[in-house]
Amino acid sequence: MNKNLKEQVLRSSGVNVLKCMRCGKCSGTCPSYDEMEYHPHQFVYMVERGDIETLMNSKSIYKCLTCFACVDRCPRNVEPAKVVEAVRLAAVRQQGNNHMNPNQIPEMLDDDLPQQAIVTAFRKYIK
Amino acid sequence: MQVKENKEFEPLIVAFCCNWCSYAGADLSGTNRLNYPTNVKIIRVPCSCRVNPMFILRAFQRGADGVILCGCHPGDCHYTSGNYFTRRRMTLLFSMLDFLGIERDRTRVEWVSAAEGAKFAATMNEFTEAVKKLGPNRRLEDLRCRKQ
Amino acid sequence: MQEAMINRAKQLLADGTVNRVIGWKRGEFVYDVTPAIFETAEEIDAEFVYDDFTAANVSKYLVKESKKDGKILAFLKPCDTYSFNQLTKEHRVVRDNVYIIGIPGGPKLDAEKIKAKGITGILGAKNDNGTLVIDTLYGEEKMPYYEALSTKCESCKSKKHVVYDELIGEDGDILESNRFDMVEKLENMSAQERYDFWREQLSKCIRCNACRNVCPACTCEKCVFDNPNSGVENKAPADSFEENMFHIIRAFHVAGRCTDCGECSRVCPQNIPLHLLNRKFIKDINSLYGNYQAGEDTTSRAPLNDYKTDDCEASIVHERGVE
Amino acid sequence: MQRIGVFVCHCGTNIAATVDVKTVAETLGHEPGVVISQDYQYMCSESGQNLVKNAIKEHNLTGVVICSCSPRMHENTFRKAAAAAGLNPYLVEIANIREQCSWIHKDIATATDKAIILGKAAVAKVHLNAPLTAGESPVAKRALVIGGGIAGIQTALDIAEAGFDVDIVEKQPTIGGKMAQIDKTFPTLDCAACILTPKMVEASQNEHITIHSFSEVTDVKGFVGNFTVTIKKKARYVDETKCTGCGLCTEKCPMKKVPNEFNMGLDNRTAVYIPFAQAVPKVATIDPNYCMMLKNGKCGVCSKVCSVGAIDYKQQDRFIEQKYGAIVVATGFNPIKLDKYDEFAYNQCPDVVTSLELERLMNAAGPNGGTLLRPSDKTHPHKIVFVQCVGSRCDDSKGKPYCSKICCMYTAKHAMLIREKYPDTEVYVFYIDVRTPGKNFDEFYRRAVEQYNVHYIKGMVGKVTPRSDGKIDVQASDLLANEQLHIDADMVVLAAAIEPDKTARPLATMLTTQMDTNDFFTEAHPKLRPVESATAGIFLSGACQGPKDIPETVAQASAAAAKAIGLLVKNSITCNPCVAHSDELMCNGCSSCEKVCPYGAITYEDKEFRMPDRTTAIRRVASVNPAVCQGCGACTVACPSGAMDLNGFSNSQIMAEVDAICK
Repeated sequence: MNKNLKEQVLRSSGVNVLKCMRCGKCSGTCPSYDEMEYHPHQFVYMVERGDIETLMNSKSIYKCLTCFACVDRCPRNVEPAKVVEAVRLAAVRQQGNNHMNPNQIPEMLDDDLPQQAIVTAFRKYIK
Repeated sequence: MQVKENKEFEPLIVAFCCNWCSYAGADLSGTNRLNYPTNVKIIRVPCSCRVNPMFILRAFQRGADGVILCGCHPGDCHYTSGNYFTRRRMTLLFSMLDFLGIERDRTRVEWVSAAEGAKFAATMNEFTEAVKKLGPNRRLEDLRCRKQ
Repeated sequence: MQEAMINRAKQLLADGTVNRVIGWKRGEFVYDVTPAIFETAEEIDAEFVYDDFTAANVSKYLVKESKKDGKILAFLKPCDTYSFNQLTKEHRVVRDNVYIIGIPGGPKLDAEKIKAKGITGILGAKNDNGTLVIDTLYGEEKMPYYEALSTKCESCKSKKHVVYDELIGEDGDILESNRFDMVEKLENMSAQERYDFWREQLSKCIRCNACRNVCPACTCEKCVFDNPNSGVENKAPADSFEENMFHIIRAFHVAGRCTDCGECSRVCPQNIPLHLLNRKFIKDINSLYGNYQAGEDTTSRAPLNDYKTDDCEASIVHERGVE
Repeated sequence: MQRIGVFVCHCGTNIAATVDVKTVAETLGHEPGVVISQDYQYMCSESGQNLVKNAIKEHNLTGVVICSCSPRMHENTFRKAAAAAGLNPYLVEIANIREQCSWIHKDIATATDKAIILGKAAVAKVHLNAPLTAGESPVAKRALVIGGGIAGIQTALDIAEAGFDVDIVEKQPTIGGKMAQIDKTFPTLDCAACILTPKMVEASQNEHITIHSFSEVTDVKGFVGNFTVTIKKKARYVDETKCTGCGLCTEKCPMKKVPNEFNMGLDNRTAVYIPFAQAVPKVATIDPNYCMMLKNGKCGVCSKVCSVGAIDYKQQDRFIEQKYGAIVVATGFNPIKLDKYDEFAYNQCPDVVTSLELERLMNAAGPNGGTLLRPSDKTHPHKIVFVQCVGSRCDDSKGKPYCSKICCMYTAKHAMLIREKYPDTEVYVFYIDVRTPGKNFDEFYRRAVEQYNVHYIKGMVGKVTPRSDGKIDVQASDLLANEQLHIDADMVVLAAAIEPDKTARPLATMLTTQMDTNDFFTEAHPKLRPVESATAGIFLSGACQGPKDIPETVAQASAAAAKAIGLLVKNSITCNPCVAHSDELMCNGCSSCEKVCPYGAITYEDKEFRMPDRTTAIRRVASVNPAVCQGCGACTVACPSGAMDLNGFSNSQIMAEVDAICK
């Protein structure tokens, strides 16, 4: 468990993970659930336990669409998406391999993809 | 040469609390162990409407740095209407003190219910901070009553 | 006017409607006009005065006088009728024991203001189209009329009599007055400026109690400042705070009851503008709780003995205006 | 010369851990007038009280200061102890050094300083305390029960049983409340109507009970033992005394499309109606929002068919005033509105229902005659999903912060009943926790799982989507299997949170009782006085005080009744002696005090006085009726001369406290 990382994630997300009552509504509502190795409720719980590195190394952080369905529906206002974003941010701030590099992009493009999505993807997936 | 100890100014705050809501609210913040500064000293009154403007002036005269009056929320007065009278009296009194150039932040009315222990503590923290910023009450203090 | 008043007073004494008359008589100087009680036509003929120096409000005297045997005749100026009505409302005067004749009021002259011009030995004064012509021991003097007006008359609120049994002269109207201008000016100053203003004014107080003694709203059986159990008793100011305390408490005590008759400032030997404190309360009451004129009637609830469930919170003081 | 005793309590370590009690006792011992100052482990214990009693006798004390917990806790205890030792109980003052000192401060030095100052303030006050004698006031031998659900009925029956008259005020046309709408009760599965309706009938036939149905309390004046209550009897346009409840009008009424609130709007009723067959009183009521005669003067069928001439279109609201000694609040609960929870599609799909709607759907007297059918197409549902904690246990911004307590059990009941009656129906229950504390409760839940094969899934439904084929897609998480599920359900049942009735808040204002932030009435003490409000003479029964199931409600109803009876049997009660009094010599007779008195306790009289100059004068002076005055003190501030003062909280006492604190 990495205390500094936990501290950083809590601070940058502004989320109080202790408010979670573990109902799993976030995971019940998540549209990317099946894509994810760790699901929204697990994000919250693992951050509470300080198990951040596992999350940072998981592809799950890039699967969150930031649709905020979990934020909207969480009965306790825990805001799991913000936790996911914070973990992603922690990963971005680290040095190391990018999650995606520009060379990979052309093959992912198709005519239907809005430009906005490409820009967003870059912002989100730069590492 | 003697170096004076640079002590932080600790204001003296007098809080009048009505027996039914705010005093119980203060008790609740105690029960829940919600901290607020020792600067706050509570005087119990049956209803906020028992507080005569003279008591407030008296406190300032004797060197209080801030006076806060807490009562039931409007509509919830144990005696039906007491806090409505309080509201008018204190509005006019505070307005007059302001008119005389007394710092506004030394006086306050706050409605705290018996269930609002957290609000009581938060209010007292905030009020103490505000009074601390103003520094000691000089404009209303009677120098003969100055602490030794 | 004085003539008509004397004649009517003598008539009412003669037909037994009243057995006393409260009016005014001259003091040592012409401009020293003080309230007086007359019991006979002779006394009236000899001493009764009503002129431009007759400013005193006689309502307060009626608290005691109206409780004596028989009816008393009182001449009330418009502003005095408000005080009388307020006293009736508070059960302080017995309305039935007073026969009220409404008389036209001011503007009255302030001898102090004339003397301030270096004019002494005053024997009389007359308004001649905006110029005050003053007859003195040393000959005739002149000064602008408006500069000699009593402060309380400068911003007259009403020429209407709110209570009377009969009138001498015409009844007037409630006026648009600028009486809150100075209050507003102070409100727009910074807190430090206001503090300095009042420090300077109130530090002049010598605690002569004239303001209290003349105030028609201050009719308590025992004044809190004289009551050793009240916790605020004091006879003389011993500390800067006490002047504050005395005047704040006094203003608060009459808040919602003060008719703004201006007597407090008129009688203050130190010329402290005490009426501004009362007007501040009146202005606040008007703006926060709706217009209210104490003494206008005898039935309405005083603003401090009343409430609305949606009254503003006291924090309004913190939210508005200049810090 | 005053002889004051100071007693400082350790309260175990509650006080002693943060306040140096020895120093407090020693310092206060030097205060003027203090002749004895001691500290003790537990002042409120018998030996602690004996310490006080002995000191009073030994030192002939004239005043006692106890530095301990809040006066709201033990002021009475110490007053009684003082009285037992022969000291007037009102010569005791409490300095609150626990709730308002040791519990909120951490630093021993500053906490001790504060405790000393609080103690000094109490000593300064007690110097000026005067012995007070409590007066007595009579008790009206009649109780009012507000709310006619099972709580109100039980309370009324128990009070009537003791021989006191009791009135029930119910805002609906019939008593019975929520329990009348329920089909079966857990954990015994007996029929709710079978146990409730006999009680309703008993209430209507009891000579001591008067039922004011279709009525509301509009005004409450007075105080314990002596309340004056105004009850509005709303116009029902039917003469209650004539109507026989034959129901002919309801059959003939042409306006048949009125949503039936008794069946949660799942079917319709007529404009003139009797809520249900066992209604008490069984009297028709005309709904003015739908009655064509009342709306535009065209119809009058009910009046024509009524053989006893009970219909009265001109009926007006009536107001009755009645005196009561005690008032019991039993205003109950409602399920919350689900408009906020779009994800459950409650407003989009008729087959998504609340649990209370399901009760009606399954009830033999319900819209489908007891056959469970989907509201949309009246087909038999084969797959039903129950969602728990809808709006309960939420952050304040999202719903109710509390557990609604009854949902776990009624859901188990529903699941079981459905599986019992329709074994071909699959039942899924999504739960966060299953909470079953209660006699035979967990056994009941286990039966649902083990015997009836109800699928309990730990997880929460995230989204409910009605599909065009009539099925409902339920997307949920299964936390134990760590997967997301999609269930194509036929019906979804939402366990909506319960909240206090909306009428409770204005009622609390009228009664001057306190409520918590959720609008549940606050009890006088959460553990020791659970059925009394902090306002004397007002008692709490049922779910108005917090979520409760039927057995708990009935238990509390009887407890509230016992408390009310305890009050009603007294011929008089001791008044609070801390009342206002006027110094006649200083009174101006100005009527300011009378204007602000909320109880009308102040009157004026003309009295003859000998004046200092040896004359006599008649003066108008105020006098306070001590039996009516409740001691708020509003008059003391309104009084310009300071003639009005308050016993126990006099001007000089409060100023002495101010001085002691500011010194």
